[in-house]
Amino acid sequence: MSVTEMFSHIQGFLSADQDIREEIRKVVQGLEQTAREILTLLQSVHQPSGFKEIPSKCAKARDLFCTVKTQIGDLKTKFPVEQYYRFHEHWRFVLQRLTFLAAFVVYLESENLVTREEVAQILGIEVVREKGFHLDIEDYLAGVLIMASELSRLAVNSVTAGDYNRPLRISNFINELDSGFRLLNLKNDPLRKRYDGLKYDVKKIEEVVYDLSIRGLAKESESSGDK
Amino acid sequence: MSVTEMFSHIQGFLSADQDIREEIRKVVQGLEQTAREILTLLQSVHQPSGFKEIPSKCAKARDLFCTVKTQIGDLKTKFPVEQYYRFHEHWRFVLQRLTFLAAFVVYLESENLVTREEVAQILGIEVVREKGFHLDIEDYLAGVLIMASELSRLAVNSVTAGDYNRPLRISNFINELDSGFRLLNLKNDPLRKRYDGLKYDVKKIEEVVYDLSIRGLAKESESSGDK
Amino acid sequence: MSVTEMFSHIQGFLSADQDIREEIRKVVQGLEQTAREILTLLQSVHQPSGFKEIPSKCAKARDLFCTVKTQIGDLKTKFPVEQYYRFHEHWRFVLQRLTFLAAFVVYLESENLVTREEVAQILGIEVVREKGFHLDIEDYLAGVLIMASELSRLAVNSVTAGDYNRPLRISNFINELDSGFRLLNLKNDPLRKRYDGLKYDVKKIEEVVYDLSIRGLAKESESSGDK
Amino acid sequence: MSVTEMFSHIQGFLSADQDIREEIRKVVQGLEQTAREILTLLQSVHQPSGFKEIPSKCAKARDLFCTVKTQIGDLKTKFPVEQYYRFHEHWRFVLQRLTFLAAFVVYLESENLVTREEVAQILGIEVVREKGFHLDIEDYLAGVLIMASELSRLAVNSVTAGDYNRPLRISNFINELDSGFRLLNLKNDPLRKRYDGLKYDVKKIEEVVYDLSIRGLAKESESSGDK
Amino acid sequence: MSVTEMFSHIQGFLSADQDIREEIRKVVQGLEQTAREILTLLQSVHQPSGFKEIPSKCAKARDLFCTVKTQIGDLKTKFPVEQYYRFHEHWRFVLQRLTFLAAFVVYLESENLVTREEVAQILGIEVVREKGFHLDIEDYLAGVLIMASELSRLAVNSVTAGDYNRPLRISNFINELDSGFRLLNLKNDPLRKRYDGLKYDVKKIEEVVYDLSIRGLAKESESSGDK
Amino acid sequence: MSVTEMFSHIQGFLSADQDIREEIRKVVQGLEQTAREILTLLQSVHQPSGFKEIPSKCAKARDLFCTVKTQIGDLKTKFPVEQYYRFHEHWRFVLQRLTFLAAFVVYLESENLVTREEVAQILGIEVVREKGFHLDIEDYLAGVLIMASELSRLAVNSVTAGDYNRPLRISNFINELDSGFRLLNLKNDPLRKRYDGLKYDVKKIEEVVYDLSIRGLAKESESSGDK
Amino acid sequence: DAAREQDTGSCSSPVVAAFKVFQQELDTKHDKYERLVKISRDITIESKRTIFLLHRVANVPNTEEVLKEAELKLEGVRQKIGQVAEELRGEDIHQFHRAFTPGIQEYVEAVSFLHYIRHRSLISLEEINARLVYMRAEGGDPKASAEGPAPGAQVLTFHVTPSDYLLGVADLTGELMRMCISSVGNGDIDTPFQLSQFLRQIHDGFSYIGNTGPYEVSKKLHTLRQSLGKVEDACYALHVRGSEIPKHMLADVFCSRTALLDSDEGVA
Amino acid sequence: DAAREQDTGSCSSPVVAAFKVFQQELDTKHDKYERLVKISRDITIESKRTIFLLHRVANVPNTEEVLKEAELKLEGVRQKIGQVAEELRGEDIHQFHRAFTPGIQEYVEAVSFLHYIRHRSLISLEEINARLVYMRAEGGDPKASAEGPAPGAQVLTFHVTPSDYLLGVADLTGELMRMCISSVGNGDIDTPFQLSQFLRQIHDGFSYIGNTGPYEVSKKLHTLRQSLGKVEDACYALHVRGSEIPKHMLADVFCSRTALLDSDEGVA
Ligand SMILES: [Mn+2]
Ligand SMILES: [Mn+2]
Repeated sequence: MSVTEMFSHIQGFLSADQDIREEIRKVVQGLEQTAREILTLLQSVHQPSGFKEIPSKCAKARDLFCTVKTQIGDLKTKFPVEQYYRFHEHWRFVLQRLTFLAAFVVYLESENLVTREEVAQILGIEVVREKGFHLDIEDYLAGVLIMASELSRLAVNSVTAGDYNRPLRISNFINELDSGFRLLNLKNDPLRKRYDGLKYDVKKIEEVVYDLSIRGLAKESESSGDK
Repeated sequence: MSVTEMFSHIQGFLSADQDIREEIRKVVQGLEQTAREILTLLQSVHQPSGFKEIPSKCAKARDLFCTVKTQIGDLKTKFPVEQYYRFHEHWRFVLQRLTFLAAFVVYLESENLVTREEVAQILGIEVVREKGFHLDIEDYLAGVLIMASELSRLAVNSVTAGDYNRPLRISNFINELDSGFRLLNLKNDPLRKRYDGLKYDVKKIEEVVYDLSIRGLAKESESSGDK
Repeated sequence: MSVTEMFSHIQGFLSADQDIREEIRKVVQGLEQTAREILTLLQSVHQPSGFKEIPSKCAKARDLFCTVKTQIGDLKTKFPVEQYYRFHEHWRFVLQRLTFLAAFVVYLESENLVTREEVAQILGIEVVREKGFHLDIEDYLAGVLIMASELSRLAVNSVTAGDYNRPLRISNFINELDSGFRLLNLKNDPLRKRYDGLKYDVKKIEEVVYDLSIRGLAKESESSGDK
Repeated sequence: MSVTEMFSHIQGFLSADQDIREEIRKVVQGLEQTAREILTLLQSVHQPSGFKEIPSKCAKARDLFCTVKTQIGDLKTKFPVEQYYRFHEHWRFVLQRLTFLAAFVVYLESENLVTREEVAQILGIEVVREKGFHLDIEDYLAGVLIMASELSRLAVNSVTAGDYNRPLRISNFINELDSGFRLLNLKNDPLRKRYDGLKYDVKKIEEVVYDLSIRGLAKESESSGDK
Repeated sequence: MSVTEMFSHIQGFLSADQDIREEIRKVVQGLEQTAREILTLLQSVHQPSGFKEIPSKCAKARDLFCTVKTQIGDLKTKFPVEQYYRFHEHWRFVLQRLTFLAAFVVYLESENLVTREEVAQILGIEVVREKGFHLDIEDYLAGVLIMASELSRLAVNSVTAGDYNRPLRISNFINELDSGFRLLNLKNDPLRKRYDGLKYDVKKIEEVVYDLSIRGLAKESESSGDK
Repeated sequence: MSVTEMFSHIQGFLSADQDIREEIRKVVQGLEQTAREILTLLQSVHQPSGFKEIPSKCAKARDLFCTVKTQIGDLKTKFPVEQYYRFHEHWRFVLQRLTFLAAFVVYLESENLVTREEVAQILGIEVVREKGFHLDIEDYLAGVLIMASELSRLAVNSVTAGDYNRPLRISNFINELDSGFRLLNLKNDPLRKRYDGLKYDVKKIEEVVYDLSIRGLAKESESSGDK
Repeated sequence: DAAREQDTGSCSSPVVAAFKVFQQELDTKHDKYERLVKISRDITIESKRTIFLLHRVANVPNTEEVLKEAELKLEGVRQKIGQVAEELRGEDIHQFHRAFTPGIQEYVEAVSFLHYIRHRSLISLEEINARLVYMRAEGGDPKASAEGPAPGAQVLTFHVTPSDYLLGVADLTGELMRMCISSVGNGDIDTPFQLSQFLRQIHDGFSYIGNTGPYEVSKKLHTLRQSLGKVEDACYALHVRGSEIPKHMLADVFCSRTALLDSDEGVA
Repeated sequence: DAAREQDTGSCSSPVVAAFKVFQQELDTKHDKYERLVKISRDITIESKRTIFLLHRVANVPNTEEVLKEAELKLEGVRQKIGQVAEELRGEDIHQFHRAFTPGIQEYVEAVSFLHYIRHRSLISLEEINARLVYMRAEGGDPKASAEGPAPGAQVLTFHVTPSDYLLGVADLTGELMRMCISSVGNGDIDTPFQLSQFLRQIHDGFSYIGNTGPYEVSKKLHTLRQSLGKVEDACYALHVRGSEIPKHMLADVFCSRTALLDSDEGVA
């Protein structure tokens, strides 16, 4: 094989790679669009009026997750499954956002921490790498941390909306999450930075709970505090 | 044509270009000066004493926008209109500042979001590219985002000045703006970065409203909140 | 018009813009591909064996420039002509490369400096901005400077291939070019930097001529040096 | 004069210059040491306990400024006065730090903005360039901006120390300073960058005042706020 | 004096400074233009045909130096003389170029190293700082080093033009210059870097002389080498 | 020990360190001066007239090395001997230069490669780190490489001076050196870069030998080539 | 390998012979450097994990156990530093400093963090170095014993340089800031004030040193100042919110809340 | 460690239980990454040394012996790459790619250099990969065998990615340039012309790929162009100086000179 042939050969590899990336980018753009729609839907929970509508909003979000499933299904066809990490950067960001949204829906519905299995199931993907297109653990964790920060905002807005109960439940939830994260040894990477942000979320929620406590507004929650 | 002749000819083009840029720079400096004056005028709304003077300050700002109109009129004469994007970088920054100032005046006057048409009219320029010196859509959006951050500051200072009503109205306004921006599919550019700042403004204002709520200071405004 | 309507409207603008850019990018990628093919073709003139094939290689390059013409023709349809500078960065690089290639072909054919008009004609574009998609003067100059550095390499390889005549002709040509550039008052920009490289090319070629002179190899060519 | 003689002569000039720079460096090192001592002294105002000691700390700082005067007096003797700008870079940094420290002391003593004349007098130098070793206007402004950021920290720590009065006074002071700076047409240089930081200081202090206001802690101070 | 008054006052200073810089920039542009013209004039000495015209070219260059004198005369009026180093960066570059050109003319005329006094006289400026607008010693040295590199080029081109005598004289001259520079204790600055380039010029010229020697072409010149 | 005391303590370390460095810098400056003087002395060997004076120049250089010894003796007293590498950067450069000069003198005297032991003895230092202030192996090698490049220059100038014998001896010497260096595994550091330069020196000398060979000028050296 | 060398024509040359020695010397040095880099990476990782472990202190009932586990981990790190010391036996420590400085800085960060949690004070350089003294065991490392029976070979010490100490302490401030924010979140109102006091002292110490220290120290000053700002802000917020309720009520409020939030068990 | 976990009050929480699993998973991954980094460093060093060894080819009488020694060294490197493959067994190679890419690139550089010297041609990616196939020996690495008796576990392959191949080849050009300059110095006049031809082909290949490849490739193009320039200059100089003497004389000159300069024994 001559040098020229060899380079043509390699060039073949490279353009195939670029084509794949182009295809992936397109699907990912669609996913980002859907993610933004789900977010808009869920944003209403921060509005005073939005609190009663949580169940219906969650239901609608669940519907949109079907679109997500279809889109991810499409994404999977774009590249060989065992090369997940070769193209990881392309969908990493949106997968974290979608994990956040799934975790937020699950929290709003049940006040539980979504498991990796549940996220995978909502998004129509796998937990274990060997089984196919999966949810990377660090992306799952990042998504959960985005939710934590959304919850600190929710705690604040709950008070504005007159719901003095929710902040205490959020506080319990976030504290447990914080205990979980403390078990991890993170590298100096974006996830670590996000985790540092969790401390501020915990702090903010603690301040809300404090404000309620000193005003005796947290009392009623004592009875219903065991969620 | 000899090489020498050709290059003399080219030098003619190059110096014409440099002269245009020099002229543009001078006019833009004048614009920046006027923009700073309008800003100084409007800054007083953050002072406790400044709240009553809003109408008069806005009127004065409107006067200064006439100067702006004249200066932009001058700017337009400095280069052929179809080369707008050739020199865009020269006035991009100041046009964003002026859009912010126009948007701020309009908000203070009417608590409405200024439209692109209104900004264009205030600055004496066009909306539609084809019609002449116009306001680029991304510059309009950048200006609006600068205002959002100014409004979060205004919410804080309103409380200091004893106006517990305004923060709630600002909160509604900013939330609407945020929803609007969520409809946009922004590229990874300076505008996107600025937009990422918007969520901090939203959060800040929500915390102000929270502070008012938990202390029962938002009560009265809730009833009159339908402005 | 509500804020939502307004932003939907704006999103319309933004996606139109993004679509245009996407389209442009694709065409430009094709152009880059063709440019690389022309380059590969012309690289063979540096081979000892390649010297005789210059005319045939130039003919083939001319063929490929027809493809270029078609592609640029396609490019022109992607955006309104008066927005040339809005999207300039997308094709600036490839246009400089193509100018270099056109200039190189013309030099190999006739040992003349390609004029801006000729480049424009080879690429199927305009010289005068007002007439349509044109060749920006600074891009023309950049392309010419790239050729200068290719010629200094050619001078070296000509000698290796036993052609002692060509370097002297290249030397005269480059000196003329250098004088031309000295007429220009360049700003402190990328073009200026590239021009600073020209003096190394000049020096390099002078040293080649020196090596030939001192060994009496330039003798015969001197007599026939009036090309 | 032979080449050798000429270069010996030149070497004489060069070593004289290097000796001057060496001497200047040494004195400047001493100045930096004293500046750091003054800073350490004044840092204690951020301690809860440090608030009562402000007068005594300022007095001690004033003592150290006598050392500064002596050191600058020494510095002046190291080079001909008309070559101030030749060696400016050597002391520019420390002079900005000293201006900051002088401004801080003056603020702590009187809550006034130090004038350029006062700084000059405290440091034992001139205001007017023609009269001798002077304080360059941009260095004065830089020093003042460093102080602004120190004051925003002081506002925070004042509250922690239980002094709810001081932040309001700082807020007024900083707002006045901000208006002042808005009168200036700064170039795109380090000073401009520093000035951009001022708006964060302004905002930070406004938020402190807000926190006090909403909790009714600013009440008492408002009545006595006319300092 | 109020803060506002103080800052208005300061703004006065700042704009005066900016005006001065603007004026200086304009004059310096003119100087650069003239310098380029002198360079073009002198470049012809590298052409085979140009060798006989050296005297006439030098005479013409001397004429152009009169224009330089006028322009520098203009430059001097733009700022107070004792602030030379405040604005030094503006003209440093062009002054080094002009020194190079003056040194080159003097070398071509007399094969002597121009003294600082001569350069100063040619440019119509002072040698001694105290007497007025002067030629900084480091700028003089930089100019001389630029000439050294031009001479190594001239040595090469002399051979091409059939003058086997000149390279030997240049070699002696450059060696003397090198010895001179070795007397200097240069700091680690741009000048030092430029000086490091000198040894390449020395080597290059030595190789030219070697080429002549081994071919017996330097014979005749050796006898007449005492110029 | 309080935090303040601890930092004073550390500050003590740091200023002691700075004092040591200051002292070292001064001595090193002296060494550089002497090194430049030795270099100037030895430069004369490149002059046609300088060849006969080699022995006397070497003798004078040896005298100057006594000064070097005294200065290094002084240097040794400035820091604890076991902290050689803490301050290595300060004298690394000059020690390489001095090694070069010592190697050059030894070569000129005996046409042998100076050993590490000899350099150490000439400079009055140790070979083995454990024994005291020593010559780092990489600095020794760097010095030898500087000499190699000086020898390639000497080969060229020998021919100019009519000594056709020396280049062949240099060629043998350099080839042996090259064989030596090929045994080393170097990191990607400055030494590696310098070693890459050796290839060019070898090439240059080879070219000189070739030039002599084809002209039959290398013949006579055959008999005396076994030096 | 040896066979080839025998064959080489020029092997009789003293120059080539000398360069064979140089080859040996250089390779030995590079190999040692490489080994040190690897040990340093291990030290970094283990120290980082210790720091994470220490952050868990606030969340477990039995603080002492975590501290003991951290102590144990650091003992492991010290063994690794012992390996570094072993490699440096008889060498000039500064010659290889760049190879292991990242690891040592991270160790300083970890050990000073543990020390702060235990003693609420800054560990000194001397205290750190005092624990980096190694006695050679009977059946010691054979590589080390091969160096011969030099007197005093039984005791090996490692000295952290003042600048590595400073750099480690500068990084410590980031961990202290994290600890402070966590404390606030856990409802612990004493720790933040203590930490702000302590951080202020360190900050003032670094300002005092200013730019007289190594360049890397000045580079970290900005981050340090930011950390201090975050801690001061946290204390400010604690004070401000505390201002809304009389001091004697505060305790009650906290009592009831502690009962309420089960996982909210602060350090002290 | 286990004891502490038992004690932790919140250990009954499913969240905490889940995070304990995450901790395991993350630590395992980081540990593997770290091991790969270390192997990669070893691969880099040994490959670099092989390259140095190969540059000695020109200076020894028996070329084949050096090549064999280089082959032996690279065999050692391949064993190390085998360790990488072992670590990556069942993993997604791209997940850990950043850990070992520097080593692999250096190996490509070394192996293609050896190949060029032997065959005067460019080794293909397929040829490189063909030699990175590992059969597990009977008493194989226990860690590997612990993975269980998966079918086909006996054969392990490592695939160099096209971009690592390209980056290695880009670096190869630097070594070829060095070899070219050395050849001229050794009086070898054929090798430089061969090399210039070969380098030109590689250069044209890279130009053809242009900026469609990974970013790192385009970054190396400039150095590649410089190397080609140096080689072309060397050939130019050889040609020019050869022009001063009739071709038939050249051989004589070289004969006499070869006798003259004893250590000047070129490859060809
Ligand atoms: Mn840390
Ligand atoms: Mn390499």
